Amino acid sequence: MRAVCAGAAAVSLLSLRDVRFAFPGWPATVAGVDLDVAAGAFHCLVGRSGCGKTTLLKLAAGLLRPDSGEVVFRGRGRDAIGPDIGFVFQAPNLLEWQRVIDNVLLPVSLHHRPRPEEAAQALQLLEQLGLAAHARKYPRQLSGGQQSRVALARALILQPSLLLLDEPFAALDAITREELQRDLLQMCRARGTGVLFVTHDIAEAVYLADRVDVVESGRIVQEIAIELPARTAQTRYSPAFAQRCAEVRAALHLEAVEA
Amino acid sequence: MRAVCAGAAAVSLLSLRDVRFAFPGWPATVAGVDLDVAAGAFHCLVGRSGCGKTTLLKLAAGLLRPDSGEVVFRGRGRDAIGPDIGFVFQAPNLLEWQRVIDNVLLPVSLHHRPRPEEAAQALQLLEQLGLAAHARKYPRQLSGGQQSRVALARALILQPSLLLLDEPFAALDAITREELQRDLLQMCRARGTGVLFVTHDIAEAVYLADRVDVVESGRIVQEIAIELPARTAQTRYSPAFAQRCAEVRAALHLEAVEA
Amino acid sequence: MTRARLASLLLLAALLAAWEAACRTLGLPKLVLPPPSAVATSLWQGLASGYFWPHLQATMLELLLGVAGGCAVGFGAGIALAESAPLRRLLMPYVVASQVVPKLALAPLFVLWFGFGMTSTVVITALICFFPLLENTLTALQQVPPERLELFRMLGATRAQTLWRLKLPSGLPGILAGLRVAVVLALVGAVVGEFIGASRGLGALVIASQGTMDTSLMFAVLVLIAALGMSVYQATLLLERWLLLPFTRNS
Amino acid sequence: MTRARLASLLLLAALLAAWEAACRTLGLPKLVLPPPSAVATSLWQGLASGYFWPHLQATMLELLLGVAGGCAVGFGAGIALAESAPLRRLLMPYVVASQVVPKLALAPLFVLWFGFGMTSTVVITALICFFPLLENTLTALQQVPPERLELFRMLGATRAQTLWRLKLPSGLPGILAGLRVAVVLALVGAVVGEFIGASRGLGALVIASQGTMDTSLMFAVLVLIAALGMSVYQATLLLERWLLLPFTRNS
Amino acid sequence: QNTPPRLDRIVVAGWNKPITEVTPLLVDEDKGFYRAQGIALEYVPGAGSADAIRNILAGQADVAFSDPLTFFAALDKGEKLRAIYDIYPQNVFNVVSLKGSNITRPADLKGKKIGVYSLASGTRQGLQVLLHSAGLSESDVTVVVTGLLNFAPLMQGQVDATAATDTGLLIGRRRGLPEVNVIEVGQVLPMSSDLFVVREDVYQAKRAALQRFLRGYADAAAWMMAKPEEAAQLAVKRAIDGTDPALNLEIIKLRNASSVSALTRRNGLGALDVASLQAAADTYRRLGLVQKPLDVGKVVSQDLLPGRRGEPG
Ligand SMILES: Nc1ncnc2c1ncn2[C@@H]1O[C@H](COP(=O)(O)OP(=O)(O)OP(=O)(O)O)[C@@H](O)[C@H]1O
Ligand SMILES: Nc1ncnc2c1ncn2[C@@H]1O[C@H](COP(=O)(O)OP(=O)(O)OP(=O)(O)O)[C@@H](O)[C@H]1O
Ligand SMILES: Cc1ncc(C[n+]2csc(CCO)c2C)c(N)n1
Ligand SMILES: [Mg+2]
Ligand SMILES: [Mg+2]
Repeated sequence: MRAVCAGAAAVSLLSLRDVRFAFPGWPATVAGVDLDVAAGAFHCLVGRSGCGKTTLLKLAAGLLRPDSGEVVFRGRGRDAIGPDIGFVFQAPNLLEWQRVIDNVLLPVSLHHRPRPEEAAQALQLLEQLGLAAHARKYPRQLSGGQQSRVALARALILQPSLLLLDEPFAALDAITREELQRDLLQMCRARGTGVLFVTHDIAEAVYLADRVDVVESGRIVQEIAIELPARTAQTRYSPAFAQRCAEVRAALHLEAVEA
Repeated sequence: MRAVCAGAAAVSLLSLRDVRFAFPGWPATVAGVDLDVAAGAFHCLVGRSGCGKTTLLKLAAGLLRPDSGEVVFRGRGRDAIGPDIGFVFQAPNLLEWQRVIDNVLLPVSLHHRPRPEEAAQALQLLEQLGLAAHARKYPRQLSGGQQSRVALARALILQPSLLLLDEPFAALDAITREELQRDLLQMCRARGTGVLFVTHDIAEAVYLADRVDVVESGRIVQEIAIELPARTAQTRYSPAFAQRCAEVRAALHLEAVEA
Repeated sequence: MTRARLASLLLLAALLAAWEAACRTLGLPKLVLPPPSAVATSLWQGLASGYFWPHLQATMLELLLGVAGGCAVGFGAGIALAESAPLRRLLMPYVVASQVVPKLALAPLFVLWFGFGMTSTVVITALICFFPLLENTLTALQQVPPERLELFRMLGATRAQTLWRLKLPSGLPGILAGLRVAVVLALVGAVVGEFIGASRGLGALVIASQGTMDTSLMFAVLVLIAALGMSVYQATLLLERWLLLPFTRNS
Repeated sequence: MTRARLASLLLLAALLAAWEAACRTLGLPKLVLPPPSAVATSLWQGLASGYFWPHLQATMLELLLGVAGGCAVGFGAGIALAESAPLRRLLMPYVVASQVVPKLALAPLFVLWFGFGMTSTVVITALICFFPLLENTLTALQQVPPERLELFRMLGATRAQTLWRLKLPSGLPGILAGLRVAVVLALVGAVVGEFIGASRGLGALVIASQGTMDTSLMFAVLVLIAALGMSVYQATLLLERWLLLPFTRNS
Repeated sequence: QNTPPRLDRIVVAGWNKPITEVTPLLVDEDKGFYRAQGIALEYVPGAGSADAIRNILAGQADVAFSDPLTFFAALDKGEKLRAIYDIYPQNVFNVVSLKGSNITRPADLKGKKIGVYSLASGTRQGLQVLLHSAGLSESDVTVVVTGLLNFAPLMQGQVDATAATDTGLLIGRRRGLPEVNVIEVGQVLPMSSDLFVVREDVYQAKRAALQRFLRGYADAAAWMMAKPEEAAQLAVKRAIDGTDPALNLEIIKLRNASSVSALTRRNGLGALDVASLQAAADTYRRLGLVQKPLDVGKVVSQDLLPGRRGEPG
C-alpha cells in the first residue's frame, strides 16, 4: 500500500518545512523540523518526555503558528483549521456537560443536528471501543481510559483524512490497546488516512508505523523505516519485529539505563 | 527483604476486607476485594480499562467510603486521611496558580512554611525526575509527562509509608520510565515503603512488583507472586522475567487478541 | 430541606418576638419602629381590602419587563465585550459611568425621554440590573480552559459556535451567579424608579406611607417587597438548578 | 492600549459634541438638560473655588469605609454560606430580604439607629455592596474541580487550609468579578445614603442642586461621581490584574 | 346617547404622588368638574416642585403645581414661565420643637440642630426665611436631613427642632408627637405656598383650555370646602395615601383653610397676591436663593382666573 504513494510528492497530505517554534521567552521547543505525511502513511513520533512532540503536533494541526518555516496541509497553508483533521489531545479534553454520545457527535453537531444514521455510527464507534454501555454517561462518570477512548471516537467520527494522535492509548490496558491498534491500523489502511501518532510504547510504534521518527530536543534526529509484512496477530512475536524494536530502543539510547 | 515481613499480619500496612462499592444508581464497581499491603511490599494492580482499579485505589486511600467491608490502614479505620499516604492521581491534578516547586512542596506547606532544607529536598527530587530546569514554571507550561512527574514528586516529598500510585508513568517515555522504575524501587526498598501501583504495562508490573494482582470486574481474580532476584539492568532480559510477563499476559487473556 | 425551612421559620419567629418585645419594653413610638403586630395588621388590611393589589401588580410587571430587558442587554453586552477587547476598552468606562451615576438623580431625564408611567421605571430597572450580569458574563466567558478552546479551533468551529457550544455552557455557573444578583437588584431598581416618577407600584406606596408617617404601612409594604424579592430569587434558583443539571446529574 | 484610549476619548468628544448640538438646535431648556459647556463651567467653578472638595472627600471616605466593611462582610458571609449548606438555607432568605428592601426607604430609620453623619451612610454603602461579593464568592467556592478537593483530602488538609489554599485561589477570578460589581454599587450606595441623613457629600450636593434647580451644577456633580466611580473601578482592575498574575504569567 | 364633546387634554405635573392633599385634581372621574369644562385631566407625579417645573419645561405636562421659590428660581435661570393661579395663598410651613425645649421665636433657633425633609425641600427654605428674619443664617444652626419621617428624630431627641408643614405637623400629632411649640413661617413671610405655573408659550397657545381647567379646579376646590366629608371618602379611592378617611378629612380641612385668604374671599379662588409674592421674591434674593431682581407683576397673570363666578352659591 505504502509503495503506491511513497514516491509522489503530490499526494503528500501534510508537510512541515524547517519549522521552528519557541514559547515566548523560552528557548526553542521545535528547532527545525522537516516532515512529510503522505495519504495512507502511518508515522509514529517517539522521544523523551518534554522533547517537543506535542508542540510539533500542535504546529502540524495549526493550533500553534511556527516562528519560521511552513506547514502545508493538502497544499494549503495551515491558517484555516478544518474538520478534515482528527486530533486527539494528550488529555481527554471532553465537554463535561455533555453525555459521552454527544461528546462523540460534537464534530458533527457543529455542522448540523446529527442525523439518526450519524448517531448510529457514533454508537457503533463506541461499541468498537468497548464503550457502548457508557454512551449516556457524563465524562465525570468514566474511568481515565474510558475518557481517552471517547476522545478517540470524537476524532474518528468525521473520518478525517489526517489523524494527529497524541498518546491516544497511553491510559489503556494491554488488551484494549492491542485491539485498538489493530482496528486503527485496519481503518486507516482502508480509508487511506494519513496518521501522525505520538507514543512512548516502542512496540506500539513498531507495530503501527511505516516510519518511526525519533525526536530529540525539538529535532527529528532519526527516521527509522519499518518494513514489515502486513500486521497479523503473529507480527509481535516475529524476530523481524523484535529487531525493529531493538533498533528504535537503540535510537532512544535505551540500552544505556543501568540498574 | 520481603521474606522478613511476609508472614506477620502485624506489619500489614493496609488491608482491605471484602470491600464493596457501587456508584449510587450503578452496578457494583468494586465487588468484594481482599487485599493486604505489608510495609515494604510492592503490589501492582493490572486489569482492563474500567475494571475498577482507580476506584479500588480511592477506597484504599479513604477518598471513597466502601458500601460494605472495611479498609484498615496502620490498624486504624480509614476515616482520617493523613499525609502518611502518598497518592498519585491518574491525571496530574496540579494547582495551576502555583509554580512547580510550590506544587511539590504543597504537602509540606500545609503543615508549616517550607524550611530551606525542605525546599532543597524538593529541588533534589525534581532533579532526580529530570525537572530541575522547570522548577519555577507553572504547570500550564509543562508537557504532559512533565506534569505527571511533578505529581509524583508531590506524592514522594513527605516520604510516606504507603504509596498509592495510579498509572504514574503512563505519560512517560521508555527511557525516563525505566529510570524512574529503578529509582522508585530503590527508594521504596530503602525506606520500607508499601506500594500499591496501578499500571497497564505488564513489563513494568513484573519489574516492580512482588505481587501482581489481576483485577476483573471489580474483583481480584488472580494474584501472581513474582519471585525474581533483586532487579538489575539485566533483569528485563532474563528468561525468568519473560516467563513472569507471559504469565501475567495469560492472566489478562492477552494472547487471545487476533489480527 | 424541611428541617432547614423549619429552622428558618423558627429564626424568623424568634426575631419577630424579639422585635415585638423590644417595641413594648422600650416603649418606642410607632413612628420610630412599629411592632410586628402593627405591621401585620397593616399588611392584612392592605391585602384584604385589595389596596395593595394594583400596586403589587404594577411592580411585578415592571420587574418582569425590567429583568427581561436588563438581562438581555447585560448578557448581550457581556458577550460582546468578552469577545472584543477593543470594544471592552472603548465601552467599559461608559458602562461603569452608567452604573455609578445615581438613577434617582437622572430619573427626571428618563421621564423626559421615556415619558411617564411604566416605561421609565422599566428602563431604570433594566439599567440597574444589567451590570452584574454583564460583569459575570464577561468574566465567565474568559475563564474557559484554553485546551477546550484549542479543541474547538481544531474542530473548525466558528466564533459563534465556540461561544454558544463552549464558552456559554462552561461559564454557566458564573453567569447564573450574576443573574441572581441581577434579579435582586432589579427589584430595587423598580421600587426606586417608582419613588420618583410613578403614582402606582410598591415604591410609590412606600413614599406615600412615609408622607403620612404611617410606618406600619411602610413596613407592610417593605414586607411585600421582601416577599416578592424572595420569590423571584427562589425562581432564579430553580431555573439555575435546572440549567445546571448536566453538571450535577449522576444517572 | 493607547489606541483604545484614543478611540474612547474620541467617542467621548463625539458624544459631547452631539449633546451640545442637541441642546442648541432643539432649544432644550437648560433646566431640563444643560449643554456640556454649561456643565463644564459649573464643574470648573466648583473645583476651582474649592466648593466640591469637602463633599468629594466625605463621599470618598464613606466609599472607602463602606467598601471595606461591605466587602469584608460579603466575603466572610460568602465563605460561611458556601461552607455550610444548612447555614445557607437558614440565612439566605434574610440576605435576599436585606437586598431587595430599598435602602432609601429605610434611610430615615438608619438615621434613627445610627445617628446623623457618616455612620448611617457607611452602613448603607456596606449593605448595598456586600451582596454581589457574597453571591460570587458563594458560587466560586462551590465550583472547585472535585479532583482538587480529593487531592486536599488526601493531603489531610484541614477545612481552613482547603479553603485558603484551594477554594479561594481557584475561585479568585469569579470572586473578583463580584468585587468589581461591589465597588461600583458601593458608590451608588454612598451617594444614595447621602441623599438622606447627610448634609455633606456628593449625594447631598446632588439633592441641594436639585432644590435650587441648578441643573448644570447637578450634572457637574454627576460627572464627579462618574469620575470617582471609574477610578475605583480602574483601581479594582489593577488589583485584579495583580492578584491573577499566577494565572496569567508566562515567564 | 350623545357623542361626548371633544375634550382638551390638560396634564398637571404635581410635586408628589397623587396624595389626599391634591384631591381636587383626582376626582374628575367621580365628580366631573373638568369634564364639565371640556377638559380631560391627567396628573403626573413628581418628587418636589422642581420636578413639576421640569416636566412642563420638557413638555411632559402643561401645568405645574409649584411653590413660588421654585417658580422664581426657574425664572431666575431664564425660563419663560407664568403663574396663573394661587392654589394655597397661605404659608403652610413651620418649625416645630418640643414644648420643653423653649424654642418659641426664630431667634431661639441659634446653635440648634434642626431637621429638614431634604436639602431640596420647602421645609429648608421655610427655615431659611425664619432664620433670616432673626438675623441668622444656616451657618448659625446645624441642618440635618431627616427624610419624610421627620418627627421621629425630634421625638427621639436627635434634633432640637424640625422644619415641617401644617399637614406634616397634623400627621405627626396623630402619630404620637407630644406637646410642641410651633413657629409659623407665615408669621414672618405671609405668602403663597403653591401656584399653578405654565410655560409662556403654552399660556399663549392654550389660553382657552387653561381657563377652563382653572374653572374646573376652582369648582373642585370649592366642592372640597363645601363637602369635606365627601372629599375625604373619595380620597380613600383616589389618593394613594388615603386609606384613613378620618385623617383624610383633617388634611382636607387644613388644605381648605390654606386655599382661601382675604384676597380670595374678595376676588375668588386662585387670586394671586402680587405684592406678597414680590415681597417673597425680594426676601429670597436677599437670602441668595435667587440672583436677579424679579418683577413678579410681569410673570403672573390673573386673566385666566374664574373670578367669583367660580364660587358655588
Ligand atoms: N461517578 C461514576 N458514576 C458511575 N460510574 C462510574 C463513576 N466513576 C467511574 N464509574 C465506572 O466505574 C468503573 C470503574 O472505574 P475506574 O475508574 O475504577 O476504572 P479503572 O480500572 O481505573 O480504569 P482505567 O484503567 O481506564 O483508569 C468504570 O466502568 C466507570 O465507568
Ligand atoms: N507554555 C509553555 N511555556 C514554556 N515552555 C513550555 C510551554 N509549553 C511547553 N513547554 C516546554 O516545551 C517542551 C516541549 O513540550 P511538549 O509538550 O511538546 O513535550 P512532549 O514531547 O509532548 O512531552 P510529553 O511526552 O511529556 O508529553 C517541554 O520542555 C515543556 O516544558
Ligand atoms: C403644600 C405643599 N407642601 C409641600 C410642598 C413641597 N415643596 C415645597 S417647596 C419644595 C421644594 C422644591 O422642590 C417642595 C418639595 C409643596 N409644594 N406644597
Ligand atoms: Mg506531550
Ligand atoms: Mg483508572
